[in-house]
Amino acid sequence: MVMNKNIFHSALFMLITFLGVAAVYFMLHADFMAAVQVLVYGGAITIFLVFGIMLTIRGSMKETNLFSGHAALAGIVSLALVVVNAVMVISTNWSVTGAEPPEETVGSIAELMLTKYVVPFEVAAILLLVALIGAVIIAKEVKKTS
Amino acid sequence: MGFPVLTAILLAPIIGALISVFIPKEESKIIKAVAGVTTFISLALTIILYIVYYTQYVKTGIGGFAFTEDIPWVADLGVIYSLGVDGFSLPMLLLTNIIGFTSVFSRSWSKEKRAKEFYILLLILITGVMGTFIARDLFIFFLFYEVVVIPIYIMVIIWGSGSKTKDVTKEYAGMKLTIYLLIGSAFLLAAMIWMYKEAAVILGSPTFDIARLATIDFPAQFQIIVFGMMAFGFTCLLSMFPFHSWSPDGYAGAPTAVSMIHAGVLKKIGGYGLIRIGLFILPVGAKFWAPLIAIFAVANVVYAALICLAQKDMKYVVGYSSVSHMGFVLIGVASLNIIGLNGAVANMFAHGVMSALFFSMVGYIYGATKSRYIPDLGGLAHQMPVAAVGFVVAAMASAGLPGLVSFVPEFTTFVGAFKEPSLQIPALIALTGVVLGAVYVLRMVANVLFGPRKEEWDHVEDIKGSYWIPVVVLIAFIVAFGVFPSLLMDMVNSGVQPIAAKLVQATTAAAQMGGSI
Amino acid sequence: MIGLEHFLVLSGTLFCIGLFGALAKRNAIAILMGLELMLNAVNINLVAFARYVTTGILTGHVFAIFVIAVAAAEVAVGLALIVAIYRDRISVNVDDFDWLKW
Amino acid sequence: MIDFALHNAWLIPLLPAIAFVLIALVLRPLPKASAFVGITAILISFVLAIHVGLGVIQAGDQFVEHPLKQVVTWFEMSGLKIEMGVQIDPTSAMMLFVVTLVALLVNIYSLGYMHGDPGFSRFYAFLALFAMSMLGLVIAPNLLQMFVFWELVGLCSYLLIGFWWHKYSAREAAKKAFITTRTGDFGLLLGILLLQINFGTLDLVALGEMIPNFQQYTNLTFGGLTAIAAILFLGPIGKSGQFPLHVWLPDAMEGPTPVSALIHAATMVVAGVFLVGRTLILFKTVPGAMAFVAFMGGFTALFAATIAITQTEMKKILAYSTVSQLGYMMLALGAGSLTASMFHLMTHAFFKALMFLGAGSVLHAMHNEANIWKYGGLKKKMPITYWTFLTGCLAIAGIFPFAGFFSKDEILLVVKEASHGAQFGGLYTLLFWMATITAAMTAFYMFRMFFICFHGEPRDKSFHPHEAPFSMTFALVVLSVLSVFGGFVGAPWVEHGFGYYVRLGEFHHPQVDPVIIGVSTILALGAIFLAYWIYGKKAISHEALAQKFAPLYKLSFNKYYIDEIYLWLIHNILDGLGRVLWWFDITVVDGIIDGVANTAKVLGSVLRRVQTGKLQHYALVLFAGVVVLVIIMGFADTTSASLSLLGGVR
Repeated sequence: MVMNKNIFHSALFMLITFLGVAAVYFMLHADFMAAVQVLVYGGAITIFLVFGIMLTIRGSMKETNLFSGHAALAGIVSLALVVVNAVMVISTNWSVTGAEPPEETVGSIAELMLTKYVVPFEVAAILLLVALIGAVIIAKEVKKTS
Repeated sequence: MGFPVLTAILLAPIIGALISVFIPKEESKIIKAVAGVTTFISLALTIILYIVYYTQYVKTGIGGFAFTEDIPWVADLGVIYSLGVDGFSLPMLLLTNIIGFTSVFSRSWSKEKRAKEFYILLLILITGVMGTFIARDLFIFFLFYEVVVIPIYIMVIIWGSGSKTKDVTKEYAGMKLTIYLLIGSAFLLAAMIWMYKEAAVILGSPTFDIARLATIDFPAQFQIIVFGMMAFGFTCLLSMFPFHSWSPDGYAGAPTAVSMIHAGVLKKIGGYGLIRIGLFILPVGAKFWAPLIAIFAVANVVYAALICLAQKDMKYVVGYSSVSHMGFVLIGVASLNIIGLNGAVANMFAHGVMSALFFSMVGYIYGATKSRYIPDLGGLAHQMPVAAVGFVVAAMASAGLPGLVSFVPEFTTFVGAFKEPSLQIPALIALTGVVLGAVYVLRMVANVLFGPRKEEWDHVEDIKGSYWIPVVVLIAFIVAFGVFPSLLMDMVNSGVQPIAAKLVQATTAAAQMGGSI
Repeated sequence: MIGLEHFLVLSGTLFCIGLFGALAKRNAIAILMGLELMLNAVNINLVAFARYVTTGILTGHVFAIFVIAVAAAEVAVGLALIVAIYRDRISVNVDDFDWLKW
Repeated sequence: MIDFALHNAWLIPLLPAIAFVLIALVLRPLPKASAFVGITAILISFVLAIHVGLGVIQAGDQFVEHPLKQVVTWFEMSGLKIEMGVQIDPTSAMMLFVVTLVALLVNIYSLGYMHGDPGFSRFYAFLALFAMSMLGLVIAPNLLQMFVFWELVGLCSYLLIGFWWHKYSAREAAKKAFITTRTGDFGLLLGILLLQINFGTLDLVALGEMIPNFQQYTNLTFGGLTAIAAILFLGPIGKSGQFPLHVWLPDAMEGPTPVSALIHAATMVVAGVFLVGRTLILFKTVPGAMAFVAFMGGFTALFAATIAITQTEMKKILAYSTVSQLGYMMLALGAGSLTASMFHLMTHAFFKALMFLGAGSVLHAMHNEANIWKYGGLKKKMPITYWTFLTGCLAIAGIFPFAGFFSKDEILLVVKEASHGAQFGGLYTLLFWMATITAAMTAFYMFRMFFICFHGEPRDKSFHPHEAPFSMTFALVVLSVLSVFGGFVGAPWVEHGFGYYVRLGEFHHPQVDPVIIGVSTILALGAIFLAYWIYGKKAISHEALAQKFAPLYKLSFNKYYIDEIYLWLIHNILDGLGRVLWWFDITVVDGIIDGVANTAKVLGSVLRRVQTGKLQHYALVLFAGVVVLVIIMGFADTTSASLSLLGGVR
């Protein structure tokens, strides 16, 4: 995805990645998470991004997603981070419980969200609202005042 | 414990600032009145404290800290919101409040614009300075000290002014002043933290309490290094040669009120810290550095006084003269005996009141004529006789005239200095500053106030209205403490006694150790 | 058997891919995409820990959901910004933007 | 009453102080009330002072050794205790009398002289302040109090010389006076400090007991004490206008004439003499310092007299005459005689104040025309001034039986006695002859002025001089009477005269030395006759004389160019040093500071290139930093346990 030079293709590849992540959630017995992932990322965010692409890029989609001059450096740093991370993850002795995961998660999540995390939940709602309004205001055409 | 009077004194200006926030900025008169009233409350409370302490603690010989307030603040670090006054900090507190109150009514011709912000910053500044003098906790001391720096910078670069005789802009002056203060405080901070760390190891629990720190006998080597850092920080603030050059520029650039506060009290934080923290906690270090301080002090006195002779800008004359006067303070400090220290502390007070009056009058004349260039002025006593009286009193106090506040402190300082055989030659040289001081001050007085009438200044008005307040209040204090010096000296003596005792004790201990420092 | 380590390495790798995209791309939208990938990687981490370390306690899931919510908000604001900048500069190329320099 | 006055002598300086405060704060807009308050205060002080004097006389010589002292602590700390108070002994009682008397007369005189001046109230305020300071000085029981009031009289002198501050010359003269005396005060303060350090006290009585046996109390050497005395003497040199710091006194004549009479003739300038008198025991202990004082005095007396001969302004002549007479008093002290010095101080106060006030009367009549060559024939127009002035001139010339005769002869006598002493005998012999010559010169220049002013025909017809009002002539007459009879208190035939009270050590009855009397009288009469010959009868042209001795005349007329030398020194050396140091401050001290700042600036301008302003660069560096930190913490350093990611969960 990141290597592609056509930004639209990149966006499509990203959708696939998101769906892949959803699959990972299934593997982790997180069915609700998988559903949210598909809905939010696979649906909303991808659409958003495509919208953004459509709004900003006119004409040919070729050569729209190029690397900048410091791509090599970025590559080295990223790769180094992969390696470091992998080494650490592997060399760490994780205290894994052997227990089986619960079959159904939606209920528990709902309970947590509306009891223990109700304040963050509401704050997140407000955040979304604020973000929405903010986005509208920022993106709105600025009237030129003489 | 009763009524937390020190906190009340501290809070009064802050409340004034808060009230001012809600007053429309067009109402500059009301804002000024609020600032005046709140600083007056502080002043009145301080005077009451002074009298109570004088009668109940000084005269009875009890001494020590009184009106203390201790509220643990950051318990893990050992930081305590710990206030208190003794015979040393009370004169300084009084000084701050006298000058704070009068500076509200000072005149600087640029102050009228943005009066609201000006007074708010001024009130914050006053609070910060007061806090440093009544803090008994090193951390609180430093905190208040940092509070002071920022308003000063803003006030200089917004309401300041450039000079005609030296190519200096107010931005340069403000920047120089601020950077100097910050460099000094950086060294202080480092010294403070190091000391704190050492003390935590020795005591077993962390503390910033000055009195507790003073009970520790730090190793000599440590004392020498830390005192050196501390002395650098504090003497920067005290404008010791060769770290003085911010002071004349800064005063020349600053608006009148800031010059008054800065020359009057802010500088004194340097001397205060040097004695209360440096000498008290690190006597052996002080012993080590005292000769060097003495030499620089002499340079201060004579060098700055000679430079004064060459000045044509009123504020530079007063600025350099304050550098010169700080030399007397430093000599007193360097003498390290009780008489010299008394002299140094009293000198700080005396110079504060006197230079505040001086700057107030210079600022008034500058505000009225829009000029501080001495050759432009002349014969101003025709147009402004009251200002002339104030100016002459300030000049005479600056020249150390007996009967005014600065004579007894200077005399005491020199008695203390001459007591130390090693200081006799420096003190002798510094004594010439007394003559030079008279020369430059009288020259300025003659050239600004006296002589034939100049038509071009016929439009200026004499002091009237609230501008009377600085003249009356400051002259009253200058004369009162000059005629009855024991009001000041007894107080100072009771405050300095423990510090001097500590010095003596450290010296004898060092002598018993074989005199090897 | 797929264990915790595998998921962690996977998420780490995904994070670094996203990072690479965010660091190396010129197109602002591509950078935004990279950021999304990084957030996804974090979510995987959270869920994986919820599965293996604190089995039965779904705090990790809740957290991930919050992350998703914030990510959605972020994308919305980010895109709005990009559109606004684009209107101003007719460019989405971050090499053209050096406003962090005064 | 006498008892009350003796025990409440502190009222004497306090009353003028109250008057000062009242006038300054309340009565300033009311000139009449100001004058009334000022005069009343000093009048009461005068009455008290007389009673103090009577009390001292009644007590016989009891107060000579054991002065009556009342002190309060001014401030104290461990190792330093300074008191303020009153010390009554014959010397201070005499000074109290002289000061209050002259001050009272000058206050009355000023009613007429300053009439209509816009600063009338201010003038009375300053006079009151001065009276307070001077009285505080003479009753001081210790040196610091003396110094305090010493400085305050200096301040008053400054304020009153510069009373007409709108005049350029007055403002400069005031400044010069203050700074010059300040230069001397440097020495005085230093001397006081050294005494305090070495003896631990500044109390005059205590010092008087300790100093003769100073080796017991201090580890001072003989030379050390001599040095202290010499340094201390710098103060009197400045205050009493001794060479080389005499330059301010003639310029001080810029002040109103009553001020010149009060401050610069009768009282303040003698403060230096008084101070040396008070500390005479110190000088007596070290003969070297004593000889120094005597020499400075004798030299100044002669030196100033040579200048006075050629001056053309009445007040300038009187000023130089004052310098010369002060030199006389110093000489007497240097010869070891408090009595002679104080006696001359007193008579001098009478006749010199008289002459100044007479000069003021003339100036008043001549609308402040200062040049005596414009005067002439004033005898007819101003008879009272004329006759009173004549008594003053005769007194200063030392003609029997005027006051100056007794005091001057006593000085000559003690100097002659000193020349028989073991040490410095030759010096005192020289000084004796110098003093004798000075006496003759004094008679000459006084009568020169006298004849030019009052005799002959009016030279400038545009003036219409008239006699002064009563308030002024009253003072003249009183002082004139004192100038005539004031000397009798110390006359040799009085059993317990002046010297019985005012003395240091044993009482020596004044002797009559016919040789000295004869020589001095003959010389004085001869000088008067010469003056008459030249200026009264004009038998010899004074212009021809000036031509003949042109170089000497010029040297004397230009006051030996000392003012010019000082000006040159101040403008070139002192100011030059100031300018050089300022340059140093701006370029070097500031330069280093600015250099440091500029280094930071240059470094910054290099380092700012790192700040590309591009977010990606920053993020790149950030993550590179993360990698590096993780490697360091996680792999290199295993000791920092809490931060080590590797050991984290274990």
